[in-house]
Amino acid sequence: MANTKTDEKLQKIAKDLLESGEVSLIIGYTKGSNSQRMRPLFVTRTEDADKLSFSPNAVQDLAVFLKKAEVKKFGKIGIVVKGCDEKAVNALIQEYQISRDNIKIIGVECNGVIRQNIADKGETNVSESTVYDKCLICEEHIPVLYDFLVESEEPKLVLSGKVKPYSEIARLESMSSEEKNAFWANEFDKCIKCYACRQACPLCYCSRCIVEKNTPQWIDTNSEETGNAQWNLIRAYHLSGRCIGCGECERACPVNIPLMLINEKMAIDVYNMFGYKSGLDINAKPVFGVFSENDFNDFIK
Amino acid sequence: MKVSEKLHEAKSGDNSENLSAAGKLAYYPGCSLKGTSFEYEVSLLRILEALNIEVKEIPDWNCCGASAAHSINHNLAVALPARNLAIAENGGYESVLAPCAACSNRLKSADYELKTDEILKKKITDSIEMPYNSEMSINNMLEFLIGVVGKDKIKTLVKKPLSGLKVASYYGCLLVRPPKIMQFDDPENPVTMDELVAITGAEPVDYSFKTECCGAINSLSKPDVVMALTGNVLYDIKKHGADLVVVACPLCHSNLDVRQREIERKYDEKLGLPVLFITELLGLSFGIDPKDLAIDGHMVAADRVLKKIEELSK
Amino acid sequence: MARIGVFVCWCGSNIAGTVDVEKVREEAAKIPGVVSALDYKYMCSDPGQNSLRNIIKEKNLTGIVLAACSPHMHENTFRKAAAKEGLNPYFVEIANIREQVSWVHENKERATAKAVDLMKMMVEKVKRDKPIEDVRVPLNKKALVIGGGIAGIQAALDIANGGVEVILVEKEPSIGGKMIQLDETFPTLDCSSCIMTPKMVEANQHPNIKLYTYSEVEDISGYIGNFKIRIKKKARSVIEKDCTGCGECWNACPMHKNIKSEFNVNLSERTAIYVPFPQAVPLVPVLDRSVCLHFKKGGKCQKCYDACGPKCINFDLQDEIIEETVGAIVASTGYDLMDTSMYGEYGYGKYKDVVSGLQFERLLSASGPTEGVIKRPSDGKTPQTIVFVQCVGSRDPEKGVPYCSKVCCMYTAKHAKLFAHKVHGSQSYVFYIDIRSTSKGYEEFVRSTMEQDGAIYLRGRVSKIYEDDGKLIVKGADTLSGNQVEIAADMVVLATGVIPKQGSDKLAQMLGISYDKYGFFTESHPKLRPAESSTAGIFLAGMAQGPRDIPESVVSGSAAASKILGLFSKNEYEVEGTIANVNESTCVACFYCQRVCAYNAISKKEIKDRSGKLIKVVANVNPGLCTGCGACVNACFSKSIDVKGFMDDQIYAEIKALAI
Amino acid sequence: MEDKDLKKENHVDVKVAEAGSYDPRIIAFVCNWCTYSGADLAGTSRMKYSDNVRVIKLPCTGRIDPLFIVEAFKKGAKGVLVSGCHPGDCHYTSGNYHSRRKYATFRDLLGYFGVDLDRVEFSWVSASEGNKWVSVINEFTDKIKSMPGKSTDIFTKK
Repeated sequence: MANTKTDEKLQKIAKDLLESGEVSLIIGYTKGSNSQRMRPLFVTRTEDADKLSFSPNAVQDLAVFLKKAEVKKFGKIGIVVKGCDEKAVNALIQEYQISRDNIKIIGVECNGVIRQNIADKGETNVSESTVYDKCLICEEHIPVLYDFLVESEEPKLVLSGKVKPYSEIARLESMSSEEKNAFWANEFDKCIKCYACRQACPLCYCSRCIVEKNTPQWIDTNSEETGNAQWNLIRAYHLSGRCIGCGECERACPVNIPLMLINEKMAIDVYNMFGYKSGLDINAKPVFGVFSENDFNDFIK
Repeated sequence: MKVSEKLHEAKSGDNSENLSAAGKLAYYPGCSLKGTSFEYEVSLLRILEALNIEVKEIPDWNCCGASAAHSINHNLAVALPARNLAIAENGGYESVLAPCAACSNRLKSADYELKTDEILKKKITDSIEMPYNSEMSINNMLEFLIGVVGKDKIKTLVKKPLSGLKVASYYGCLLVRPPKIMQFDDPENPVTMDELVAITGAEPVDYSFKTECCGAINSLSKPDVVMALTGNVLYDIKKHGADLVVVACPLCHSNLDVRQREIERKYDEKLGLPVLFITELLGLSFGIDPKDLAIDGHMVAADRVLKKIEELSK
Repeated sequence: MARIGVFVCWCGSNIAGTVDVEKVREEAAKIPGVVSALDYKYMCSDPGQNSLRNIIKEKNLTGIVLAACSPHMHENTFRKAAAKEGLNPYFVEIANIREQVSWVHENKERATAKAVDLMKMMVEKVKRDKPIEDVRVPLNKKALVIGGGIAGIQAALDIANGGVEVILVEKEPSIGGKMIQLDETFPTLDCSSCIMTPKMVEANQHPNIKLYTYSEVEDISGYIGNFKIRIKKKARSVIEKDCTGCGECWNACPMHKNIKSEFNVNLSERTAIYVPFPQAVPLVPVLDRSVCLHFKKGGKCQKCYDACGPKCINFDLQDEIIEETVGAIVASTGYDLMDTSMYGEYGYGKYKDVVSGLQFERLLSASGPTEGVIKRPSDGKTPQTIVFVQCVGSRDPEKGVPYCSKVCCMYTAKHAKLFAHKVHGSQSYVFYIDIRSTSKGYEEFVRSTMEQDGAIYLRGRVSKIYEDDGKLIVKGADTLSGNQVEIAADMVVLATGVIPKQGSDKLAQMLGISYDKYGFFTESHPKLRPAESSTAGIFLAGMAQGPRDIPESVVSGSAAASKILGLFSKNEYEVEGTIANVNESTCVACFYCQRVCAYNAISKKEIKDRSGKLIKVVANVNPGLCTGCGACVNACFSKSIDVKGFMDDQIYAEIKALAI
Repeated sequence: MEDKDLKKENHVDVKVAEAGSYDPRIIAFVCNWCTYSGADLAGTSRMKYSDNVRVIKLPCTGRIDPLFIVEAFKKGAKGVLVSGCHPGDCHYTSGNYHSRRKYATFRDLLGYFGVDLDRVEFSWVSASEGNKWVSVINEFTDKIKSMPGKSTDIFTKK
């Protein structure tokens, strides 16, 4: 397939960056084995920059690679990010996992990415019924922070309001404790403790995960009902106020647990209680690194 | 509880830009500007024309509730202005101009209460049968001129500087108080009107009773009190050598202007201070014909002042 | 293998009356690892303690649990006893079966069951106890005092007289603080400079005090016993050691208009090269480069240089950085007076004759701009009527601050008194809310201002001040008579409230000490540790802590000094060993621990290989600062930090012991 | 005063009826400086309260990890209490503020997962509030006892 203007711009930026030695690695997308898929590409040589591409099939959050030792060793890195993914970069900077000086952010304007399961079936249209829920609530079609910006050639996403993003959350909230319990017990029952959710998350960067700590073993490792619930609880808790909503955990889950219903619910709660949204400002203090004397107090006797 | 709604922050409009975008500025005249203070509206519309700013009168507007409602029925006092605001907001306007100090005070107070009290908001929006989200900026005349139009823009239109004229600004109570709600200028020592006076080329006169009560609400019930209070203001202005007074409030205007003859008789001391609206003064400095500004509509004739302006400009 | 001893105390019938102590003992004996279980009437008695010690020896115990009274009662007693037998004192755990069982429950069976549970929890905890050594921190016996007002000077002198070296840092060109600006001091009316200048001179000449004026503390790191400080000595443009303070330079300076004197609170003007006041210590001028012609006009003017005999003016002097290491710090940065611009109705800044209390102080002072003759700023006339307004900013939550500034009632009374003494036949009026005059001789002082000096006190607020025919008309309420009053005054003095020195919050952040919402430094405990900050080794003095008068400032300076001398009387500082500990192999350096640490106890540590190449960055706990609160443990996602004495696996074991 | 007396009486009733009835385990995680001392004060004042509670002492509310709550449920507790110093009183200046923020969020998450939030209680009890400790424990115990059916959660085996 021919290069689009977007692709050309990306390739030019990448070439310049590599040639000038400003970065020694660029993480981006390239066309996948079939036309409806994009896969990650690691470019270290200028001649490979021509393979870079971007399309509404560029679903993956590439920021996840920034936590890998194999990537870190390159030092100065360039990365191609959509608005949602870029927030992960910001959060990583906020949490000292990468330094702003060591990263060149190549932001791409994105008007939504097509849900992979329907793209695989041949869907090519970007519309409110084909994109992920996260795209419907996206406020960062243009990344909040970038060194280079590649504008989109795609039309703006039109929202009629007919498709309600994350509508399940409201339904769950209205349930009784028993019903919620049953809903999640049923979901977590499927969990096979493969930890793909963790591996796919750009912000799960601990070198030893809490679940791997065995003195004491707070979270049961075998895949049974109570341990599964604990794992999913602690994963969500550790991401509360941090999750940037890229949705990679849910996409990675082989048994389709609706993890974004948890992440998104926590994002809403944290915003309502503390007015904080994750990943918008590299200079902001993370919400659980600070407190206010006037914090929400109603639940305490 | 819609997620998308929750996560979308209210986007605050920057009103200093895009003035030319017609239809963004709603205009709430209130009763005074259509009646006893018609000079205010006439002069206002003339200077807006000169400034090339279009405002749209809020369709089917109703009483702001100033004179009586707020002392009788709290819900009514909020609902009346809320209805006007809701019409404007739902009509897509981003800001409201309420030239009358009492109107702007009522609109802002209602907006403030609706912003801070969810339960009241529910009650009121139910009763006016319209949603209201407190997303507009509400401006009194001075806020509008300084904040929305901007001093620089006004300066460019001053064709006939009023240099040599000494002008006292009288703020009264409602423009800047209560400070928590008005959020505008220093409540005890306001200066914005003086700044506007300075732009016209006239000399602002400092005096001691800028924010002292004119007696306003007692106008009909206790005229003696009003005369004493308004008298204090007028004689202090006179003592500081002003040629005229400017105001931005119809009620201030009527007390200072209409009662002036009575006060002169009661205290047996001449005043002869024409009382103009700030819009009229600006209009004069723009070189607009006094007649077009309805300056002949006041009780204390401004002839002497107009003559002085003519002489000074020669 | 754990060898635990359990000792169940009867506490006479206090425990044994409600708890079946024998049953508790029997249950203890069944727990794996418990090699000895005993009950005894009074474990805390000498025979009780002796049997405990004997069994530790006899059974070679690795840990003991006492099922007894609250750990707040006797934990230390038993720890000491255990330590005498060579057992680490932290291997002693207490199951609180008195205050939290026998005294609060009635059903013996159920109380016994609860006591057994608590005992089991502690057995599981003690099994996992790790030896804890108290931390000993070496002390650099040198102190830093920040701020050279009366509190700081007093602290510095006391420390220095105790034989310890002190570094005294002052931001202004001279030490003396606010006190040296005052005229006479209440309630004795002794002249402030007469009692202050000798102290300033003494501080300057003391062999143990190193004085840095016109200097600021730029950075502080480290912890108790070992604070590294960087002081920026701003370029004075005058070589201090050569200057004789003769004054030729400032007499020659052509810039003597429109530079307001800070010392005289804008009531007079000063030159570009100047000493703030004639008794300045050190008596060495400062060249204010922001207004000096030499610096503004490209080096042409050098009149001061020409006039200087010893040629000690050097325009090329640069800021100097001084690095020091100290063991303890006194923060005594003092206060500012509140800006009164929010009181538009009082016209401060608009009417020249509305002045602040500190300005009036300068008008009273013999060394002030009017040489002690009270003259009003507008026309230089001596006022006959002065209105004093108290609580301008203080006790006003709407516009100012809710707290009382404490000194205004007294200094206003002093002002009214001195006014009566200096201008015979004059009249003063004082508007007040309440009169607060609670120290020795204070109430009598205020009384005499009213009764002998004829000041008229009006209980009420002033609503407006305006000018009319050269008079200031003060409108206010006299709430005692219920009347509105209007006073035509020649001058108005506003008793402006006290706020922390500007920038004190930044200093507090640098020091890692806590401060309240106004910016006043917070005591470690408001009653029992009033001289200590929340951070070990940093002490507080003077108005930086909150409003207080001169005697209180002096006391607090001395208190801080005595704390430091006490600290320095030993060679090492001992910290409880129950502090946080980082697992460096799993730490990923997200530094949430650092964000939540209230004590600045966590820093970054670089781990390098032998060739010096950086391998990783990890969190590092400073044992001198850590208090063992454990907030960091909670903040750590990977549980790579733990706090000794309350380790994660111990708590897990405690919960597990309660499993049903 | 009358109110308190009434409560006492009620409490005695519960005790009389307790044989064979629902006897839930309650675990309280408390800070050393305020709540633990407050509980001690209740003891030295010989106040009486429900004996279902087991107290685990920690240095500060800042140290009380949400994991403890889950673990307590796993080990069969029917109610969990977290208690520490009132805002502004923290012995370590801000531990309780940090934990308040975390618990506000964690609590939401628990509720969302179907844990009846009546089973997790948070309180500020100072060292001088022996009486508050007593009422917090009694009221919480009564509440837990009144809801035997609602005590399931996804952290314990069914």
